[in-house]
Amino acid sequence: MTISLAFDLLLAAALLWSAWRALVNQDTFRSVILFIVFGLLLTLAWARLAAPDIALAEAAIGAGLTGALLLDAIGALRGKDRQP
Amino acid sequence: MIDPLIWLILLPLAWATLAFLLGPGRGARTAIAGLSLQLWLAFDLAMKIGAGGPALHAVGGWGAPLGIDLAADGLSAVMLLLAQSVALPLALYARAYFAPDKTETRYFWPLIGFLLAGLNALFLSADLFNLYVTLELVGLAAVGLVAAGGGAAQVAAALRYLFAALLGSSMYLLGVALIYGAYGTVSLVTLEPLLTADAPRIVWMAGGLMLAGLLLKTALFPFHYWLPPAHASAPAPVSALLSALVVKASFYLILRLWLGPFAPLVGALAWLPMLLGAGAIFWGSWQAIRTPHLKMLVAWSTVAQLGYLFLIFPLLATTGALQAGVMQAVAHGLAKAAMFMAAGVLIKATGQDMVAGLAGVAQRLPLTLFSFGLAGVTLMGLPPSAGFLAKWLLIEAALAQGYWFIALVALAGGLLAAGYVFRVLRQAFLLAPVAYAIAAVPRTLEWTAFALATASVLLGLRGVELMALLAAGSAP
Amino acid sequence: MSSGLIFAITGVVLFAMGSAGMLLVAHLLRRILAFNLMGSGAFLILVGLAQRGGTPDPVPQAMVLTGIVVAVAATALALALLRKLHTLNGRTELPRVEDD
Amino acid sequence: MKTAAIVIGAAAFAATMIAALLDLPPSAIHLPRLVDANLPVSGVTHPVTAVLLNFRGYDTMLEIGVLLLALLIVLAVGTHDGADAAPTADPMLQTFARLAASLMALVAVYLLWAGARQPGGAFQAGAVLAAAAVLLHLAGVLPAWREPGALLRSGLAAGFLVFLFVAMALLSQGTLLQYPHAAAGSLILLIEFALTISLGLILAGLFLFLSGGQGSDS
Repeated sequence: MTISLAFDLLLAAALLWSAWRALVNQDTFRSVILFIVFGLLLTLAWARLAAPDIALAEAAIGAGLTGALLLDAIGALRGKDRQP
Repeated sequence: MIDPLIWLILLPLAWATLAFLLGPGRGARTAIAGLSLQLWLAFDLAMKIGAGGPALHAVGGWGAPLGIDLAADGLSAVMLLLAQSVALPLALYARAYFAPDKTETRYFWPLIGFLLAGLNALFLSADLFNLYVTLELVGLAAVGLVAAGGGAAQVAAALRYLFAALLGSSMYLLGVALIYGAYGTVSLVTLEPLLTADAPRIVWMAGGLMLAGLLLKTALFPFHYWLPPAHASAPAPVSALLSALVVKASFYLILRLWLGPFAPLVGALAWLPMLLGAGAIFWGSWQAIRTPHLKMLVAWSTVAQLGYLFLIFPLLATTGALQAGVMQAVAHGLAKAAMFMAAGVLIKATGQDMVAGLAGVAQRLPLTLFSFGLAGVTLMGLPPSAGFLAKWLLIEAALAQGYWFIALVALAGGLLAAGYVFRVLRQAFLLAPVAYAIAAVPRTLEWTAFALATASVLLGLRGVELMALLAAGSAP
Repeated sequence: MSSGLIFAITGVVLFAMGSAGMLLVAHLLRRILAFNLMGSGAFLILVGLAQRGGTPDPVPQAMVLTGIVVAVAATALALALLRKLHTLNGRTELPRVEDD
Repeated sequence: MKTAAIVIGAAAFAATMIAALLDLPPSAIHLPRLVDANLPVSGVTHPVTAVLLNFRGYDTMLEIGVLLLALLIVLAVGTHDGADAAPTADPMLQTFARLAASLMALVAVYLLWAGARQPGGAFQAGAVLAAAAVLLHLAGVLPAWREPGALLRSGLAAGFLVFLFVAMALLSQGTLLQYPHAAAGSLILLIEFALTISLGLILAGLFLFLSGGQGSDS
């Protein structure tokens, strides 16, 4: 009981930390990496919530595909970045 | 036996997909055929509701709270009628407006189909989460229509619109999540008896979040910042659709929730939307009077006209107030679609979109200027237009309850509307030589705009029937 | 305290962070991240709050699956517009609103 | 100034809401019981799949519509200015990617099949298929997509169309998406099969069209 509670709290803290870092980081590439880490942590949270279906979807779509889309976009945006 | 309620959702989905399968730029005829059928279905549904009262359809045969219910009452029937009667002439207009094989039209028809399906599904849904999905369907389709084939300014406007829409729907979604947490259901019908004035605090927060999110999506002042660029930079047929119908969808949902499950909570809150509405009327009209661009003027007029919809909230104890609000939604829907269509003709004919550039245009495009003027009559609220009827009902309800200042706001708004409508007309009727070469425009463009403008005026004479339909559904 | 409640509270903080990000962050790519954080927060609240008693509830779980697909659709759309904007004028931020 | 106001506002919002969450009484309606009671007649034995494709199947139908719509807009917005420099990778990597992609296709089939009884189903299977396509693209086996041809368009729309057709066909009995008892299981499997293909194509398309439209135009 206490161990699972501690795990939940730790996971919650890790979720919030990665989300926070993804938002405030000035380097978009690091932001996206942190966001993917956030997605993977979220997968764990769904598993803890007895929602394996969502965990699977989150890993594949939330972290995986969204992450790939974001990274690809960074590649395109970096291609010819102009400072405003 | 054909159930119009379901086919109003399935039909646009079907022709949207078909148009996509046919390939880029195709599908106009399919769309027009589909929309004609939909208009007939909407009339059929209105007749059925007028005769037999509200209709309910339990999707999958499960029924709430396990399944999703579709429900249609007088209010939904009126909104469905409005949506189909604006969409059909607009489709004819759009087909003539877009040059074939332009990039902006490659996926125009499927997008229109999904937008219409989303609107119809929204007007018929009685399930909070299902409503979220329909909101996203409408929102994303609208953003796509603004962005398609555009330049940098248009894409920037679409992005601003997208983020406003997503912020709004996320707030709505959180509200739904909290409601499910509090009551264990998202069905409007099941919620209604459960949600009482001594609801837990979280339910109040849920209501606040949903209201704020939907106000943002309706672009009520001061949440209107995204609307003028989006509605002004989109192609004319898209602007017409957005101003006439899309912003009304979230207004409809506010009204539905306000009168439905959240009725026990909203008592003291009613002045907030009214004050914001008054702010919208003054600020929107003022901006419309100042802006040098024609389509920007029409877009700011939408910001102002949306304000009227929210003047009714403190008055909802009398049935006249609801009638006034719905009448205003219908009148503005028809008139604003016509006005954007006429503006589209003027821009296409003169090749520019400054109000100052319209000098003398009336001699060359009398029908279009006449349509613009007729739509203006409705926006100003002159008799016998539907806009007049809406203002009349509003003022009557306000005076009956002693709120004379609401009546004053409505009257002042009419004068301000005259200010920006006559700005355009005066310029166009100047006996000056036309500054720009007038290009020939297809007759369809002029006549479809004229038809909608005429409808917005003549509807004032048939308002009784519309009010009877609205009343037919209000008793569950 | 059940897992459900812990993650519902986490969801509230995520939603608040995400909405502040939507309003404050100028770079559009990170604004898209903020939108996704808002969504994830709402999903955690939806499932977490419904399961605060400890029993799994398949209804909000199915809703979240729907929500995740809608979120990825919106994200892809936002990225498409952002990339288009960048090809057109090289910017990754929106111009300031001039309320003319 | 504005920043401080928004940050303080967000913090106050979170604090108020957490306080309100902590003293929320149990909900009046307990849907899991209803789901369990109706599970035997739903055609599947996994509760989440039953909700997703039967009890709230209408949501799912509209949601596939949203996804297809997003793809349409990506196509409608897409620029076609960049030359697609097909990424080249060494043959070892390509062989490996092919192998991994075939394995992922197998996983997708398994997920689809398992969905009726345990976690899994069309969404997860479709996502895995899409991931396989993205992998093949990154390894240089599969080029990015441009304007979709008739065949690809049909594939993209198939899942939604099958869903729509089933809905229309069942309307002859009077109710939208009410599966007849005996056929519920097989109808759901049919829809899920079509959905898997389309979801895989659409999700892959979101990546491959974006990538092909604008990606490598340096």
